Amino acid sequence: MATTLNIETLAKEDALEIFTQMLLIRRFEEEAERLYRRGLVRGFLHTYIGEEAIAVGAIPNLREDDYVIGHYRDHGHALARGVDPKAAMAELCGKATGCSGGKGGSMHLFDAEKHFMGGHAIVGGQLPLAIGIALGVKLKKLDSVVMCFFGDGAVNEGEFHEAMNMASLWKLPVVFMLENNLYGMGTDVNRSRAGGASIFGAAEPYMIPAVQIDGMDVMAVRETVSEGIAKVREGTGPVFIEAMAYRFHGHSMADPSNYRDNEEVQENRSRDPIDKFREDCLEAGKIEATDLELAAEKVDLVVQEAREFAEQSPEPAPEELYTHIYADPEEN
Amino acid sequence: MATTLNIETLAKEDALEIFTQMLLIRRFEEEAERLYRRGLVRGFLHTYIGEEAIAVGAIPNLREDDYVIGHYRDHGHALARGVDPKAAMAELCGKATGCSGGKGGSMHLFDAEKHFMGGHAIVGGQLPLAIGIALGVKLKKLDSVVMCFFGDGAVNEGEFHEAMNMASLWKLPVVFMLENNLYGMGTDVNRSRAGGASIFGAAEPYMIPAVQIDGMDVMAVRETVSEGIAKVREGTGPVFIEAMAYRFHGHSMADPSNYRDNEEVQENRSRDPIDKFREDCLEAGKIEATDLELAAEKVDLVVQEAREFAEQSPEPAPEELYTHIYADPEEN
Amino acid sequence: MAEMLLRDAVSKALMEALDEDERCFLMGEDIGAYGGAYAVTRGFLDKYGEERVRDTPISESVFVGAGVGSAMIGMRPIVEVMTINFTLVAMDQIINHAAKLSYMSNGQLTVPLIIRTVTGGGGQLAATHSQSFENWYASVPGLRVVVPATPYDALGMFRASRKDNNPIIFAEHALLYRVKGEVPEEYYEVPLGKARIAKPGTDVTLVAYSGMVRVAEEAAAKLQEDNISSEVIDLRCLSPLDLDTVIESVKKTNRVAVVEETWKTGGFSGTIASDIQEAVFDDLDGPVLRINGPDVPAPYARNIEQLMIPNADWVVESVKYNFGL
Amino acid sequence: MAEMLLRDAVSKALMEALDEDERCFLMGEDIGAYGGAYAVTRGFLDKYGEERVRDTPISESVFVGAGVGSAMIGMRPIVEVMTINFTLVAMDQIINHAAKLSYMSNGQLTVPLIIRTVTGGGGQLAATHSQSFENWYASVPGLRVVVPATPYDALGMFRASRKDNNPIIFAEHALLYRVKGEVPEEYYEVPLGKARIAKPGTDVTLVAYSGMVRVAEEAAAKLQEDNISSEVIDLRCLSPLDLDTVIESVKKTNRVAVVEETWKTGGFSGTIASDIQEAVFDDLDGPVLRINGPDVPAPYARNIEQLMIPNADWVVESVKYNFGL
Ligand SMILES: Cc1ncc(C[n+]2csc(CCOP(=O)(O)OP(=O)(O)O)c2C)c(N)n1
Ligand SMILES: Cc1ncc(C[n+]2csc(CCOP(=O)(O)OP(=O)(O)O)c2C)c(N)n1
Ligand SMILES: [Mg+2]
Ligand SMILES: [Mg+2]
Repeated sequence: MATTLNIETLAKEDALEIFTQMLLIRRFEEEAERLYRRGLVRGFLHTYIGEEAIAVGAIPNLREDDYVIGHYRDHGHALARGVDPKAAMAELCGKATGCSGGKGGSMHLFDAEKHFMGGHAIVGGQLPLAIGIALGVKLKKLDSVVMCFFGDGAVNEGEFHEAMNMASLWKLPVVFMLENNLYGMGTDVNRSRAGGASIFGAAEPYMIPAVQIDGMDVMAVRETVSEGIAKVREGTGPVFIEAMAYRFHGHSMADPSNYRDNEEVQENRSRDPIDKFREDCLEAGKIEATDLELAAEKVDLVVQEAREFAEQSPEPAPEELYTHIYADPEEN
Repeated sequence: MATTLNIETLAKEDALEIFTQMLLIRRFEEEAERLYRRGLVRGFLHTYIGEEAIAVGAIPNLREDDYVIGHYRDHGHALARGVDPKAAMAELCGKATGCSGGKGGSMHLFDAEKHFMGGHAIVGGQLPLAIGIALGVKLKKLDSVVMCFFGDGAVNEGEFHEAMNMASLWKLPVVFMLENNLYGMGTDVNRSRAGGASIFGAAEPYMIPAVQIDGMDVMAVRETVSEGIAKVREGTGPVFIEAMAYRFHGHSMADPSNYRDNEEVQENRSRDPIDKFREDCLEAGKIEATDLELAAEKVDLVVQEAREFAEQSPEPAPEELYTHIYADPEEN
Repeated sequence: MAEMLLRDAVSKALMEALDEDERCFLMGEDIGAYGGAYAVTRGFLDKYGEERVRDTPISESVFVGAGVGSAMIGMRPIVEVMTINFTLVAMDQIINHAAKLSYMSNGQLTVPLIIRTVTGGGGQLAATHSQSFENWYASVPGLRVVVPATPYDALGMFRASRKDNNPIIFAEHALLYRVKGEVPEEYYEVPLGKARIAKPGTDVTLVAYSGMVRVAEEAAAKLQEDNISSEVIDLRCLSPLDLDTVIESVKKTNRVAVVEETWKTGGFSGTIASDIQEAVFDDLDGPVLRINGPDVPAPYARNIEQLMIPNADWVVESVKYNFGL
Repeated sequence: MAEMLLRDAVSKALMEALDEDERCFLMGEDIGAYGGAYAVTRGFLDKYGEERVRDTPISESVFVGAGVGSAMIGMRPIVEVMTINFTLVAMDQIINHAAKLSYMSNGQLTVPLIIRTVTGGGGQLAATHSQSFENWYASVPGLRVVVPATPYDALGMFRASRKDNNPIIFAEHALLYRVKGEVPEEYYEVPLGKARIAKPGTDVTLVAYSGMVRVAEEAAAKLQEDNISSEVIDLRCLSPLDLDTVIESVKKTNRVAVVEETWKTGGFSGTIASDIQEAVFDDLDGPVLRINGPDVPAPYARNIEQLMIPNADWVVESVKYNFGL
């Protein structure tokens, strides 16, 4: 209901934008999966399919001078932050035009200009970095906010604990965005966490305000996160938001996917965040079906262009192997 | 009051034993400080002076087949576990007769036979080991208990979090004994922990039963810990006990001790756990002053013997540098 | 004699451990329900149950430490760290605890722990996921480092590792899992610390381990086309290190190159090369060569990633050029 | 020209950083209220306040990572890890994050971070507290490793480090803090990657760094008594490594020994020795010597601890014996 209410107050352009962004992420990744099967994308590829409502509900609430950082399941975060789909797709294909010059790949997307501070592939490793960015913001006396994404599995790394403590102790401007998709690879959160599947209560001993939301409901995410950001921007310290989600596909393309039963997967797929939002919008009379079709066509075009761009882009020149290991001396 | 009541039901020999053990630790360490000043003990020397009631209240509740493991502030734990004062003092002096053959020093006392699994000098490092010992106990289907000591500073290491989670998740027989002496080196716990000086609440998200006690009251420690051990022995998982304490001396002999004000130190010294227990005993008519004097004389003798033994013992032979780097092959 | 994938040889070794020794158990991320990130433990959970095939939280430090702790009281844990890159978050437990306890306790404690992990690059996993730290671990007194290159050795050295009483880093190269090799049906062991002459030869010695053994063998075949006879030595273990076999070979060939995947600077090739020239300087016709990956983080893009992994042509050229062959 | 303790030279360098650059701040355990475990930052908290002299919880991983993160957005953090032994719990942040971000982002990000830490043994702190991992860090592309041996260099290289834009391990040897040396009052810098000829000589080259420079100098003095003239080279940095200066020297002396405190197996001496013999094999009168600590964990007892730290007599004997001098 909160959702429907919200949709009613939403501007039509905003609704379309939300729909478009979620669909873009979905189609982008479906294309990436095809490219993976064709051997153009390699290494590990982790898709965000099923979790799009989190990135799209959360990230557009940020200002340009805010920061986003997350883990290797980063296509959704990158695209929602405005990273060029062409550059992202080229990165997945290991091309020189990629947003990390072809050096990072799917797990390590970067766009410093967009303040997209990376996908990071060591579980939990982005948390200390987020603390540091927030500390830098604070020392510079800015009012930027750092949004840090991480998974339920990452909660069990020691760095989670250290980061929560420090963020709170030093009142750092961090929005901890936990994407709880109930599994870390093949491990059910109930088999990895003493406290069970619901995690946000873990924030309490650190005195960090925490809340749990339905991460498949983009409007719920949008509302909660925008409140969270506002609170953090006041300078009183971090907030913790647990978005409950489910990834529809395997952990990565290499996943044998034999640890979840089909019923569970189907049940969750039936709550597809994009379908849900589409239906809510139509029901609320917010958008016409034709608007949505038009938007979908545009998305297809963007993805097609991204693919073509990626395919046609050159590989990194051999000498690129040796560039940017160290910073250019002039930059000080 | 609980204390006084308790003392009344205590057998006289037990009271004498408790007093003797606490005093032994005190006098042992005072002697160690003298030896340090004389240059016989070197490296880092961390004394337990002021915290004796914790080790003495806690450890004697254990059975022989239980395990004790802790950090570098380990003389109290070792002696309360029955490690020979001679061997301990010889270790502090780097002698071949030391309980670690002179290789470990003050921070790394070991006595495997007594199931004293070591002082460990990397902050937090003993926590995973304790988990492992407890896991081994469980897999062997024994009902031993592992008592693990650590400080308030160690709580901020990631390993604390990982260990708490795993102990609870796997229902491991661990008694987490937090010695909260309010400082990690020179850092006030309030400046290192978002949750403030009182820590036991941190156990809640892990679903570990936790309690806070006055670590300067040996009877309180004894009572709570013996209950905790009984609970853990049932096989339902760990317990967490926070013993509030204060170290009377510096963090180590190298401590400039300029971060605590004198009033605070004096205030805490006035609650000396040994004095308190002595007075309570006398008040309850449990022991005569002459008993205590006799006990003190015995303690002095033991410490003197330990010192003489340490002084007279030989250094490790040069070839000892190369022994026990690897296990003897036969041991499998 | 059956042909077997290296992956299957490791699986077999693990099953033997669980079947034969009740003190053994496995512990690691996704080794159970998921079946192992590299499918080595597929089916194990069903067969051996949750007590002995323990899926852990993503908490490397505590589960490695838990391995150490259980070993301290006589269990024989086999811990899997999904890749060697992730051992960095457990490094303190490995270096400051597992490796030190026997010494610091003056032999009162031992740590019979096997840490299995996956090493190496070449899979387009980029800089954080393509490293090899066996050389670092091999420098730590108290640890053993086992680096099999064949299915035969993987099984044989795992058996020997189980009989050892020390903490062992057992590093399996990701790209070797699908390599096939002969594995006898009858029981055998491969002792730790005995290098293997993978191919005898007379003109030049190529020393390698893990993924680079195949590269050296391939190079040897190519060199043979030019009538250059190489002796290929597979070190098998970095600790204990069998220098004698290397030295014997060099005395005969008078020329030697060490081939290693990881960065040249700080590589183990430096230790081996230095050891060789110290031992048999006067037998050398020229400097000991080190053929290592260059000092760069691994990039994702295939074309440039390939430039950082030593290959046969590279070895051939380097050997010919430097030794004037 | 004033005499100054190395400790005071570092203090001075840190004060300059805080005075001159508002992007600089210090962060670490007990650097504030306690005054620094080695008293380097005594008085800093009062002078600069809590914002810029930040006592941290005992959470090495997050405060090192916080240094990295703040550097990513243009701060110039100076992080202290109390000793290099404790960097093991922060190693992932150093190796997989600090060192990789520039490369993986293709230069979009830089990490101008100085990690100060205390290295070395000899203080009877036993196996967990007496290690030196500079060699490991020096092998990681993306990191710099600075290892001053004198007060002059500590100040001069710290100044240069502040101008560098890369993550730097700045390792101060615990036993050098009380060493005195000349430090000019006028401003100077010591560039990173330029070795220093600590003493010129003609018969043998002794290469050393950090705590071992004094040992090499002492050995040189003793060798001189027997009319053996040694050239002592202080590497100053392990990364970037100034091999040229070493090579030039060896071309002249034809004999060289590398003196290093840490374990011989896997030591950086292996890299240097191998580099030398590869570069100037024909100029060598004999093998490149490595004089390292033996492969043992550090014991506590003084008498045996001393046996594991290379000293001047040991260097003298080894040089005479091996080079027949
Ligand atoms: C330190 C570390 N350990 C293990 C891994 C391997 N790994 C990659 S993703 C992953 C699961 C993470 O799960 P979660 O945090 O829930 O994120 P999700 O993939 O579900 O989004 C694991 C174990 C890693 N990359 N880093
Ligand atoms: C990983 C690590 N970091 C830092 C240190 C240095 N250090 C030794 S003791 C100590 C303080 C620990 O405080 P606490 O846990 O409260 O124990 P206490 O000394 O008060 O008993 C520190 C920072 C260390 N030994 N290991
Ligand atoms: Mg997850
Ligand atoms: Mg404390």
